Amino acid sequence: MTAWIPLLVILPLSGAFLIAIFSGMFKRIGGILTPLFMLILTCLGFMFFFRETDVLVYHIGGWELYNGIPVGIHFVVDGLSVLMVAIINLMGFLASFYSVSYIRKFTGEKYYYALFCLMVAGMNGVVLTGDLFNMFIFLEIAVISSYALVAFGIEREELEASFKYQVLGGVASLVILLGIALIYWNTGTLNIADIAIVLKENGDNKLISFVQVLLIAGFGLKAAMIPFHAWLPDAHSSAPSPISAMLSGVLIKAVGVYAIMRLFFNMFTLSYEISMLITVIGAVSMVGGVLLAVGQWDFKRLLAYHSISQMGYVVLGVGMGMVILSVGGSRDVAVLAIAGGLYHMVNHAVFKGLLFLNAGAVEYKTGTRMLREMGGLSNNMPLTSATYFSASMAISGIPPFNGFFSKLLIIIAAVQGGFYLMAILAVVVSIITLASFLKVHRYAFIGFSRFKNKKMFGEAPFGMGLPMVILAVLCLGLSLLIIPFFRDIFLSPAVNTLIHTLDYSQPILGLLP
Amino acid sequence: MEVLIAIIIVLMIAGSIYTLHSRDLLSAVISYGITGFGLVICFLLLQAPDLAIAQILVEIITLIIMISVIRISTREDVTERSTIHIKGVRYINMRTAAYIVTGAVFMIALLYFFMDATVLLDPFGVHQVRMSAAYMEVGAAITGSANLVAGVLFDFRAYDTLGEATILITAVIGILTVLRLKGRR
Amino acid sequence: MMTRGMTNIVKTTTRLICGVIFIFGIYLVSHGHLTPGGGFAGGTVMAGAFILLVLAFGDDVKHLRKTEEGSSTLENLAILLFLLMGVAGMLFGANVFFKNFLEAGTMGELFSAGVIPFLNILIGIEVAAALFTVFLAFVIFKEEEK
Amino acid sequence: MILYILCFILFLVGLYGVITRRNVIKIVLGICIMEYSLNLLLILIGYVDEGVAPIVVRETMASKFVDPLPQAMVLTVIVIGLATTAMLLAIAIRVYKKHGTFDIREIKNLKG
Repeated sequence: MTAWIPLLVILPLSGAFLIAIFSGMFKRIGGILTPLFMLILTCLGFMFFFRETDVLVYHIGGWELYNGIPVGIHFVVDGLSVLMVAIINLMGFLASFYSVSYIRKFTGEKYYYALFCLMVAGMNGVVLTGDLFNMFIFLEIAVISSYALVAFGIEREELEASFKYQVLGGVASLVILLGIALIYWNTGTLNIADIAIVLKENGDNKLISFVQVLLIAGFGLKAAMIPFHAWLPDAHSSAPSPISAMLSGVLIKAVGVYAIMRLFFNMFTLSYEISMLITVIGAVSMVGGVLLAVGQWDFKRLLAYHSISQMGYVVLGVGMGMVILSVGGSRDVAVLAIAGGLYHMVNHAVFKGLLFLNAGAVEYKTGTRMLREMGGLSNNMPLTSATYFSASMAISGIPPFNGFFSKLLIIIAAVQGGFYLMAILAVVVSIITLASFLKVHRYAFIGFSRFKNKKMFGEAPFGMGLPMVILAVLCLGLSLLIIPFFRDIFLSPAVNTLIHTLDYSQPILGLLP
Repeated sequence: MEVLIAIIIVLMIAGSIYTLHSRDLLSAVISYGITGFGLVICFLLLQAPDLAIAQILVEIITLIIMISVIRISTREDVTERSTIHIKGVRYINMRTAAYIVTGAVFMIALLYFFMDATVLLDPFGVHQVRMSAAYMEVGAAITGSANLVAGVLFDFRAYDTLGEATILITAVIGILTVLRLKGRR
Repeated sequence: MMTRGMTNIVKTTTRLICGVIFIFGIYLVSHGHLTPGGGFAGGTVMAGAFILLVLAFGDDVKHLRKTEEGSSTLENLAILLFLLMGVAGMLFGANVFFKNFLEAGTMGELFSAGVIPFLNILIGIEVAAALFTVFLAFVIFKEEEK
Repeated sequence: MILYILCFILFLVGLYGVITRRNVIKIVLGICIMEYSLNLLLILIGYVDEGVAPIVVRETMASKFVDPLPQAMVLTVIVIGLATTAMLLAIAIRVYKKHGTFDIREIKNLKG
């Protein structure tokens, strides 16, 4: 199965190049090739859940160790990366399928599909690689294509949002690069597993704390945690809706939160101060995001602020796990916290992706994003309305839906770990979220129509409806992850990767127990 | 050697400060060239000829594109509303003063932390190799490439180079996207 | 009839040195594994030669657009071939992505170092076409907005 | 040590430009300056006293080479810098056409 790993990067890249070359001859090639490749990638991604050994290592270029030191670049597939790959490609498939209908309103389809493929390739590269500098490069591919996709409409608002995103993203990239340079200066290597070993030998010093702060700032900017969130609402609300779904659903996770988790658990030695910093950033994002979201009347902007808040839950869960591990607390509670964080990350990809697709369908049919101008859509667009209901219940944590279980895990872990304030905040934020989404429901979907032209809006086309239905079913279906049978296949390997911090290095450096 | 490079970096800093403060955009871009060409000389002095060639050419092409962008405009920098005039005397307004103080404190703090953090690392002219030991010892023999940088770029880390080329392509497609004439049908 | 481009002096000089610059670019690319330079630097030189031509002679938008499409396709083709060289490593020899599957040869000769010269050439073409496309995109945009 | 500190000061100058300037072009230049300083920092890290460029000419002593890995990294970073700069300039020219100015304060929606 190891031999299949490079395909996860090769396929989307070759898809992008093929679309760029042949779109002159065959106009429709982008709309056919992209969903097809994404479907293959999704199947590949899910195939890796059933891998033979826990960790698969692929030496690119066949470069084995030299004197016990890795010299080439490795693909590393473990529980966490395979979880990320599955989310990225599943969302990529649904969003690209949705795009086929949606993007007809725009010109330049070939650029759209090529950039879409490049973005997926970049994210797959980030989550698969075992090399720090390689991670930086693929991160750049993902974010540069997202800069262009945010500006895809080339109206005033889109251009400004993209410019702001580019400036902040550029600074973030350079801060990350400074961190990588300092790490290279200290350790002389770029392989994450090898760095972990060297740092453990060297012990704690001031440099590492400085680098950790730099990396939190850099990846925090990419993940839009609260002091660094300024670009997200503009960028995510200006992009075309399937792209918003990709950006909120997976991009900020793959290039932001995943990188933080991977580097801080598996590369650095856990320290109490840094873990506490991450937890506090998560809690502040969780509260701040929802407070900023309450006053919004733009549908997609409201959803964008909720992304900040929900990512706060993820970082809070993972951060609490880090704190508990670093002070040597109960391992079970740490497992619970981290599992809650990861579970919420998966759930957030599904329901936030669905919400953005709903917003896209509404915008596609009615031409507006302003909630005050809508009303009575549930009669005209029953499918959109029903799927929206499912997603909004999931994001607010109403019992049969998936959001409830992940939030419950985080809250239980917070109580057991002694973070009572965090537990209370999580509950309160959940209630405010519910209120905020009921507002959307009240203004957009029920009541009388406030549209200026009183014509009937039909349901969104089939190509847009099917992804929404699939995601709505997933909103319910992912609740099954709480059952031990499914949890052991999908979630537990990822949690184990993070909990056993130093086990990550062993298969890569050939130190098998 | 160390003194020479220090002088060049000081010149680069001066050039970049002038870049950021000049009133005319064209002279800003040209003094930005000082920074870039200073960097090229540093690369040559620090035994990186590959980079010197690449950097000087990239510098020129960037300047061409920048000047072509600036030529459509009036070339004047926007006015900074940093001062107010009361009875002929210029005062810096309070908000700007607050910004300057916070900014200065922030910068000095960053510099202090950087110095504090890196004081124990290898000084200039000493470098402990770990990953690149293999590149230097056996790289030429295994890859057959006399230029070790090419060996690293295209053999040991060819996957990185694929990513690098892809970034360039991504930017090109992005630029073609942004510079379309009409966005929506 | 408006004359395009710059004065005759510039045009003549360009005609003379453009070929030299281009050949220098090819030299840099093809000797990338022996001397300083390589795909990226050489590609930039080649792009510079083309940019010089467009700057000196100018052209009408329709023609420029056609050139842009051509160079855009070329750049994508080059990077696709680069990727295929990586995939070729998976098919021949040791079945590894980006394996250097050709003989290393004698160090110092032009045809040595396995796939490195070929990758260098592909990167050279890709970079030259990409930078030229970027330049053309800006020129065309400015022309069309007039 | 002084070189690294000067290098970091160059980084801070670029950061200062990005934060304080109001002109779109100047912000782009600030990002470029930051990137230059990082290129220089990487090369300074890899330099070895009396080292030679990493090109093998008839059995040079291996220990005399400067580190080739930072050079390969910097080559990549140069390309990334070129790509981001060109993207930013494309947006800048488009924004100029829409607003008739490079002033970022004219651009409305830029508040968090």
